[in-house]
Amino acid sequence: MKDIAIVAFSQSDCLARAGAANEVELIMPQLRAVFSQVGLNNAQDVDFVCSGSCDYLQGAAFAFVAGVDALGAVPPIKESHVEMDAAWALYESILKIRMGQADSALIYGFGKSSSGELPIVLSQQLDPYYLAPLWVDTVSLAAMQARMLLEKELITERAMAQVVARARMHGRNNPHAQLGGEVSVDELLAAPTFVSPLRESDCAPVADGAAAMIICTPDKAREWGVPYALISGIDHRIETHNLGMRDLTDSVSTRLAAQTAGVSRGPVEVAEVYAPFSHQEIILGRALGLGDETVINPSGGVMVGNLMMASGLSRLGEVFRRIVSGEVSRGVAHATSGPCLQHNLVAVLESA
Amino acid sequence: MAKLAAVVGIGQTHYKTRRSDVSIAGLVREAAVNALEDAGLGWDDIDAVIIGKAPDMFEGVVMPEIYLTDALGCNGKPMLRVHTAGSVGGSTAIVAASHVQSGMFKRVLTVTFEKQSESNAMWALSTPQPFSVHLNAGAGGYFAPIIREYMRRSGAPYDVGIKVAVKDRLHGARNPLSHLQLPNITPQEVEDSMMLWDPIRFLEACPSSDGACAMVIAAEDLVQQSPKPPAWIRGVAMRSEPTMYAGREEVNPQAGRDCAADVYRQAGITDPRKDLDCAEVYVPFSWYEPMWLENLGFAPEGEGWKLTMSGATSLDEGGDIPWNCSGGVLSSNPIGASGMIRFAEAARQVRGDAGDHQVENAKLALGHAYGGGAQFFSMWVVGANKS
Amino acid sequence: MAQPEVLSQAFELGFTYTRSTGPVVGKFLTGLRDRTISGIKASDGRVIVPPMEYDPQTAAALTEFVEVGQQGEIVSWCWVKQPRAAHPIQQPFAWAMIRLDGADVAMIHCVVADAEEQLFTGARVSAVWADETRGYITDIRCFEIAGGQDSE
Amino acid sequence: MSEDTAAVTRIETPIYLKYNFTAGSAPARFLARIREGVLTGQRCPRCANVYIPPRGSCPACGVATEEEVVLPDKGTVQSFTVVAIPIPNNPIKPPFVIANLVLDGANLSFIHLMSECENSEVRIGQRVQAVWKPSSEWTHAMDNIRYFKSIDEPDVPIEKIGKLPLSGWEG
Repeated sequence: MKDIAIVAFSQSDCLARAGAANEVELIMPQLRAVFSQVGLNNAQDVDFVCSGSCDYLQGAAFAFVAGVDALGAVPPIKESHVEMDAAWALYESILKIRMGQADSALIYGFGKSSSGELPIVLSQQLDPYYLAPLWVDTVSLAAMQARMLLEKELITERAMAQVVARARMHGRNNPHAQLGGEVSVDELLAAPTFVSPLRESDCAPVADGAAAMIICTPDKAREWGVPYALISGIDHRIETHNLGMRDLTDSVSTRLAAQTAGVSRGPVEVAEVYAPFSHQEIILGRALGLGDETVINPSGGVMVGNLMMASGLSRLGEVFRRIVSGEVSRGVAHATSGPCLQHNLVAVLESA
Repeated sequence: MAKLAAVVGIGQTHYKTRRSDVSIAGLVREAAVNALEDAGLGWDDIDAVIIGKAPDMFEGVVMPEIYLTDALGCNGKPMLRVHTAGSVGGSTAIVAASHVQSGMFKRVLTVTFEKQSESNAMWALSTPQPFSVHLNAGAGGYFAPIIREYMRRSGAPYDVGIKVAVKDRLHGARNPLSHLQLPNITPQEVEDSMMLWDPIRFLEACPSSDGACAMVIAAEDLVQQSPKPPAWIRGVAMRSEPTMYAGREEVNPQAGRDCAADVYRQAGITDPRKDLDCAEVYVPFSWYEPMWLENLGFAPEGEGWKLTMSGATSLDEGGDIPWNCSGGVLSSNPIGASGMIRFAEAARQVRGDAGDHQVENAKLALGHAYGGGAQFFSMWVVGANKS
Repeated sequence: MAQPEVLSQAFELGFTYTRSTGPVVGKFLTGLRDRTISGIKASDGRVIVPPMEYDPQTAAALTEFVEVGQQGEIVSWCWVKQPRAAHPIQQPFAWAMIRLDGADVAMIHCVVADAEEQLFTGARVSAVWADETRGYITDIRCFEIAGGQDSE
Repeated sequence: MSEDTAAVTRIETPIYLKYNFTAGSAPARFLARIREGVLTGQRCPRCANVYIPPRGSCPACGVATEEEVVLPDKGTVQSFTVVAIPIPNNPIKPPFVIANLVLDGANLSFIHLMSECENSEVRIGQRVQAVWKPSSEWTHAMDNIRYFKSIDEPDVPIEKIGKLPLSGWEG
């Protein structure tokens, strides 16, 4: 099986409102950044391009078509798109490299969630006969999940607040973070609940923005003469859509994906997990089998800024940055999709 | 190098204006079950599911793979959702194939669908957004001027589109799954049908259908486990270019030409008209047959219409290179599935399993899809033999 | 280059959808119209409400309907202090996972109560029907805490 | 309770979502000027092609377009169609002509209405000019141009369409 190298990553600031920036204008700066990290001009210099986005975030059909205008796709390029987080665009790109049709790929994800009411937009992901017509929002679904964990004494409200406090602390060192700063657990706990048992601080802030990454074969990375990290394992799994039939206190699909990706085959120094709610970080930490030796979400994770459709890709990007900087030599990245962690992707990254 | 993979099962639904007897899950399920049965396999034999469809707004279900997980036996498996506009059916097949061709999966199920009758979202293709020109004239409004320019350049007579419209509906009448069943259609009837977007007449445009199409793709070592002959995937290619840029060749898009050249190179095709036995090509407006005949290298530039008029693309006229024996997009058009139907019908031909629209002794066939402003292309070549 | 003014405008993305239900969903909704609640037996015998068309474990098509009770027990819940405009209830209310009597799998619906304090996991709730039932999930207007008050 | 006894086979589930659309930075600059009746394109720094309405990048080169070019309201028909079917939510009554028009000095066409002409006489290469709404009705929209009308200038040869200078054809 061909190894996959990550050679470049960039993400935008997490902005509560990107204001006057359309799809192309959100994407272009990130593409410029990853091209310049490798010394490339445009998408002509990679063999494949794949993006992730969701039309309903900004309320326009074919949002991704505008994205092509940022690529310099003349002459025409090999290009594809998933209506998913860009972490799955990365997955599709890896298949392309492994089948031998590409040696390199550009991946990007973008979204302008501020245009709509995200928890309500996402309620239309649910069963269209039984749930979507009730307009059950995703924050409420997560809140019911959190209550199960609390009442089964699998977590405490204090532990949830600790996740938030640590994320904000880490966020201070993340130039793209939307939130960051010192906040005590007691302060967080003193705030009233929002959708009980969740407090507003337990929910990731919604952000507009984009992220981009370049991957390639290790040979290509050496040819380009740039530092790289290896993706040594990657897998993703989905679970039943019926929340009543899932054990919401666990993430079975994350467990499965972690096993296939080989998370436990070595020490995990850092893990970047896509947990839009504080209690989900705890679930994911357990499902990934992470212990005290692992620093979870050193970037602050999505608790300090959630770039819908790009946050999953950004988790890989954050681990990549720490590996090429020499800070760590092995880490895990995770992406999620769907209500209460229905669909999960796990990747293991290692130094070359 | 890509691992060898083959289509070992194909399942389709009937294509109809409205499938009011099933839910969305029921529709995709029907195609999936048909594909599994055709492959002689069960749900446990499938390692991953890849689904595709056109914009979510057609059904109003955001990222529908989330809800469709259970209908497709996906609990605990990988599931991927592709969306590349009108070419999505083709790209989904290609992404599914890459799961096997990469060596990472042994057997995958791929399904595409559209249940367009549920919405009034036909016009979601261009939802009126603030500050934009509200000139929503539908897909025909976009493509008609391009067809007009083709007519001007090529000097083609006015009735080429009429000929294609009749030919594909006669093909469709041989296909029991086809939405339109018009065995007695005449050129006069097409000519007399209402002009919608001049020069596109009503009967020169595709219908709007509900339907789903599925395939099972297997790795070389598992192909024998399925009872029917495989369709070996001999080449896959995709190309994209921006919708509009200065100097863009809209009539004969470079993305289409490049994509064809790429897939032919992989399949060892030097003369598509001679080397291929038939083709299933995305022709939603009749005039796109002569245009794509040129774009795909079946005829020199400006002469595609001559091939059409000679009957070369007609099964009924015993043409040497029949196009769209299934009836094509002009006979059935569940948008998100339309591309995959082309890919699957190409596979049916080389499996010798195309029923009344079988091309005798077909060994090599092209499946083609395009989308957006004729800017996204996906193609594959499938063969009865491995090489 | 001058910074452009920010041009924003509200718009509504709206479509009507006429969903065909298929036999399983249709039968459940028909039951709601007649003020009954039905579930379906999964491959392992568990009763799922509302009925799923396909079994999550075996992928089998499910067909065996079972009528269940109109009262049940809260499995988990959350309290919505500030309902969103799209929500079916415009005063503070709860979303809950409710396991109906005779069912094994909880369903999600809303629970109306005067105050958050009235809710707890394990609480008994009963369905409150809409004045007019038409074959929609919203024919169950909401659930309310059982006992004490008249719960139809 | 409903008196209907037939089984439920379909349900109505309208989905109305509210969004706040914000124009991109390049479109916003264009819209701010068209509100004053001025048409501004943007030039690609790499290939020098001029785009109107600008969308923020040169799609061919994938680079941001920033240099603004004020364009006349005269142009040429690149292609067109006569639409015979009514379009939902569109007040224009068929049959009407929509044309791919390219303004003098620009290199890419846009779609707009044509009127004040016989539908049967519309042709590729035909010269046209904007007919504006009264300035009191101008907003941030291309719709400030009600339609384009045919003008009495010689047709542009095919090979020159989309390549005319700001001064126009034989201007």
